[in-house]
Amino acid sequence: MSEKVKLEVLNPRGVVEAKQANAPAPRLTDLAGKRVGLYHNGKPGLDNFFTVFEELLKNKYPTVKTNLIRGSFEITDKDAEAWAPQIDTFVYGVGD
Amino acid sequence: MGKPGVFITCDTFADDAESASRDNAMPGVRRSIIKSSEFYKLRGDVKTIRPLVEGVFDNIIDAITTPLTLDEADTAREIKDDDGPDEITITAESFLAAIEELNQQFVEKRWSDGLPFIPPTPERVKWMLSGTTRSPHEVIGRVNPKQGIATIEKIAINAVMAGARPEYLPVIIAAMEALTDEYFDDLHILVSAGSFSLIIVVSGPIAKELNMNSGIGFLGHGWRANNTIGRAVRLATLNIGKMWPGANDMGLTGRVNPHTFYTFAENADLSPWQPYHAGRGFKAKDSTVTVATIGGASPMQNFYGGMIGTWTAEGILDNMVNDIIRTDRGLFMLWGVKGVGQYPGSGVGARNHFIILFPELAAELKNMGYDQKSLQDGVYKRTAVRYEELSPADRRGIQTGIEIGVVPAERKAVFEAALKPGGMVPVLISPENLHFFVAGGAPGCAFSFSYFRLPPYNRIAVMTRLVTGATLTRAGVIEGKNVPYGA
Amino acid sequence: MAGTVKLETMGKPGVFINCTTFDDDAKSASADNGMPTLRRVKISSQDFYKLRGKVETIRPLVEAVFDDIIDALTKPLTPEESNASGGKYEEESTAGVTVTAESYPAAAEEFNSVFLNNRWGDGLPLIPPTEERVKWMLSGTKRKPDEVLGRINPKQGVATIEKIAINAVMAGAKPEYLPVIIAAMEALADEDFDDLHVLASAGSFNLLTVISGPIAREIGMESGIGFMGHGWRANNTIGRAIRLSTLNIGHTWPGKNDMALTGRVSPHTFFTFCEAEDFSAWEPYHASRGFKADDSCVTVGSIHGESQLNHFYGGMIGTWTAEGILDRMVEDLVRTDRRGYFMWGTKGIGKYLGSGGGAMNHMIILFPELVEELKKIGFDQKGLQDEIYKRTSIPYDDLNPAERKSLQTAIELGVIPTDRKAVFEAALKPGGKVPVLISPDNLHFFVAGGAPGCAFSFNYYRIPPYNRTALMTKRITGATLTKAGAV
Amino acid sequence: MSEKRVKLEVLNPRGTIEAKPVSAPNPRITDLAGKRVGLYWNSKPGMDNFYKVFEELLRKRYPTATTTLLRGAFLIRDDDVEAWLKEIDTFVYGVGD
Repeated sequence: MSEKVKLEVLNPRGVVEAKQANAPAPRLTDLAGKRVGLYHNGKPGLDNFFTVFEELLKNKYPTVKTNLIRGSFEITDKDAEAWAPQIDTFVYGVGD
Repeated sequence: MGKPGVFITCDTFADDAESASRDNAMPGVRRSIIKSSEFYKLRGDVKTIRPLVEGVFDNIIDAITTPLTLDEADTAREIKDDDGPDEITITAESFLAAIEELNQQFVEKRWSDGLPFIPPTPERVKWMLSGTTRSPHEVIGRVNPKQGIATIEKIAINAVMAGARPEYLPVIIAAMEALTDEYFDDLHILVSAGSFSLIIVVSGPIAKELNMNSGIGFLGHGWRANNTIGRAVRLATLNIGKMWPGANDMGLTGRVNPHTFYTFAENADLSPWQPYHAGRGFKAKDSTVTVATIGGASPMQNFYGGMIGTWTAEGILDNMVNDIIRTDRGLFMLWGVKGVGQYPGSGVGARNHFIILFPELAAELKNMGYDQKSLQDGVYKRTAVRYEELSPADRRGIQTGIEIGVVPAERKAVFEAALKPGGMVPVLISPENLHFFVAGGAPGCAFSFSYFRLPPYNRIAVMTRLVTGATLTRAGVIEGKNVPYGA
Repeated sequence: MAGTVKLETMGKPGVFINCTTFDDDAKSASADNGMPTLRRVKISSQDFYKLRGKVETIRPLVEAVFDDIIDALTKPLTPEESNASGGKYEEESTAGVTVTAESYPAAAEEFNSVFLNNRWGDGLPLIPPTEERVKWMLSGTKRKPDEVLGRINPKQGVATIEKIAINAVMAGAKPEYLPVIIAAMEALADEDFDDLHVLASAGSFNLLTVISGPIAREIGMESGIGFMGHGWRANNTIGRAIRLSTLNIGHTWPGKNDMALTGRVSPHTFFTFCEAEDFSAWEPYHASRGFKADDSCVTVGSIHGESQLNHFYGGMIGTWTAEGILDRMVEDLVRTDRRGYFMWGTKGIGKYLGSGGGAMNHMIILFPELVEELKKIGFDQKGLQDEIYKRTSIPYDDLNPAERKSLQTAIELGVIPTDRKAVFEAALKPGGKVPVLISPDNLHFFVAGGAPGCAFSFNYYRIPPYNRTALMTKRITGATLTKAGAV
Repeated sequence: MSEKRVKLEVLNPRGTIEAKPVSAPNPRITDLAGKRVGLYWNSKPGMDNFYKVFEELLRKRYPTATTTLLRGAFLIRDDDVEAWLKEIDTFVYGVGD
């Protein structure tokens, strides 16, 4: 067996700074009477998705109130500040 | 902001979503997955999408109501993208067996681009760094989507892999400076489903010193400088920004020119005009790199020239004007749209056009009295549309565009004046949105690319950077601060 | 050039006029055609392409070379010219290359620059084709290294299994890919395939290579999201092996005798991918072309240059329906092919009647979900071919006299083959419907892409300029490392 | 300088080109007077204009020379060659690009 050849190479990958993990907000135990926000970024199909979802949601939780808004792929700060106070929980869909 | 939520995504994008939640420092975000193959077909109508929603309804409700697990709530841990040690060692019975092993490992780890690369050994990286005065640890910015830190050393490692030579490094660095600039939208070109691509154009004397090709076949194979500079940018972005086709780079068809983007040089010898950057805030004798996002799979709009037909400068100019009117005329109504991203008008409406003129055509245009500036003004005027031809939606689009700042302040007066009977309304926000590059041989072809003037996720998608810190060429040795100029 | 040599060999003394840009091309072509000392006169490309439009403008150019032409016809041959048989055709060394350096990486850099300076590379890093590596590559086929597949243009270099294996090593391919590469080269080297036009023409024509059948999955090819892009070792290195094999076996170089003016798009790998067999509701492409469904095949087709990627959408931005995409396909086909009617009846630009003009072949890429929908509304490949063929026919009464005359001549000349004569004769009457496709078989469907996917197409002349066909499917044989293709 | 020299031997990727029997061009016509000069145009635009001027200059220098213009495919077709051969003594072929 011919003597071994050692090939040492450097790592081409960029360092990604460690980030402090944030925990999601605590869950609601019950949706009765709650305000459910529905967010989508206008990509076709999600409006239909939410129409059906709203219907099923109201069957299950008659007292729930929904609040549908449409915005950019990443919700802008302005929209978030305006929308957050009006909802207790949310469903965020982008369809892709 | 204290609101418990759930993120709905299609299975094709499940990895993408998982990776994005880590990028945004909330790995525990609750996600609900729907099947891509069903969603894209059924979404067209409430009736057809019903079964899909019913299928995933309980999952969404659980995501909102079941309490967080310990793991999800744990904020003590850090999200660390573990990409292995700084050095990788491979042993094999022969050098080439080791190369084969390295190639296979790197492509499986998604660290390469599918073609063979030069092993970035410490010695090779030192050899590459000899091409710049800049320190290896200098951070020039971050690359999306994972905001990886772009240092001169990481760029040099990827430049070695690409097969570049040290004298090319300053050009590669300048291109990466444009892409990682805080205002450049690198996210859209690197990850969007539309398979967007880049043009990387080198202007000024450094191109000749690196013997870049700008004659016959300038966009094609066979030119080490053109091909490896483009490839270095490809490898550096995918390795520093950490994206992979189908995982979080969602280019559906895959890009045309995927390994080298469109990387070429202006034909300084044959061009009768000053370099591109001379009219854009740089001195004629400078060497620069202009990086711009361009449209996806079918990018090139051909204005002919070549040898099959006879051509006249007027004829090609007509083709160009008609093409710009045809593509941009229908966008007026979108000028007032809030846009796809954070900034008004982002990712819609008016466009930038990148037009490649062959040297003979530029010579004819010069004989007709044109230089770059006057050609910009000429085409800008000839592509304006009569006010009376605008639909109400067009007029409303421009009006709102002015109000929400899509039309910048310095252009307001021009459009307000044009929006009257007898007025001529430009389809281009400004003549500066026409970018002319002179490249090709004799005979040559004229063609163009175009892209949104306002990209979806940041302020600009075209930028020219000065080449600095060169050690092996006369051009590009300017020290000191760069003068970025984004149109 | 072959034409001039033909006239000379039939006893007529002549002169060949070429532009300066093509001087190397002409010099090399005269040698290729066995008459290295053929008399030639150069005219400046710069002037000719500009001035040729009118007699008065071209006058000075003719006056400048008039005497040279007369001399070329009248001054007696010099001794070297007449005993040309002794004339040394610039012989390239056929030996290998040995490179020495202090370290392997330095040797690899030296090897890469030597090969590129010899114009044996493609601008990106090559794997050194050592004897050991070539033996490793040849382990992927049962076929003998010295087996000759045919000749590659323009220099009619001999394509052997060994030469293909050497170039496959350089491309970074693996032994299990070799049978696929060999099958693709068999198509290009086929005596009826027009490799000259795609490898040498000014129009920067390109190659589409689609692998269908079970071998694709066995060797790890990618057919999902990003299938035409970077990151897929099998797709990318198979395409690159074809690029390197053609330029090395056929001896072409950009700007010398590969006159692609802009240079090709995706120049290092061409468009090379495989069908998404696991997700396709149809049989593989080759099953409808005379091969067995469980065969593994490669289909190679010349395609138009840079901007011929016609988009029929799908993707995720808009909702889509199969009918909607079908409509757009029909519209696009009528728009592009209707224009070609007047060329059907011309003798064509090459040897064969109708060559390089008129009717087209269309290579249409359909994404899996779309094919599922098409199958639901009753279409298999044959059915879709007939549907589109019918729907793209033009009412006879809409044809102008020139078009009618051209179609008539096309029948008489035999450009419309005998088995299609009756169809067109019947259509060319008042009330008739005239197809824009000579036959439904000129529609070639390949299923590729992920979910969501995009539908798009390429096209090219049904009869290419210099040979009978430019679209061919070959069965993969001789595989040793895969079950498929082991035939 | 590390003493160990590394040798990398690689094979030649170039296709062999069979030696072709090389032939010489024809002996020239010493005088074009009275000769029939064929002008072959391979349809690429511009050569027709080129030949109009060429014919003019040719007649000035050789009043008795005659010209026959033939337009055809990029590479002259066999049937064109046969027909044209009988009508010419010498020829000009262009434009090569």
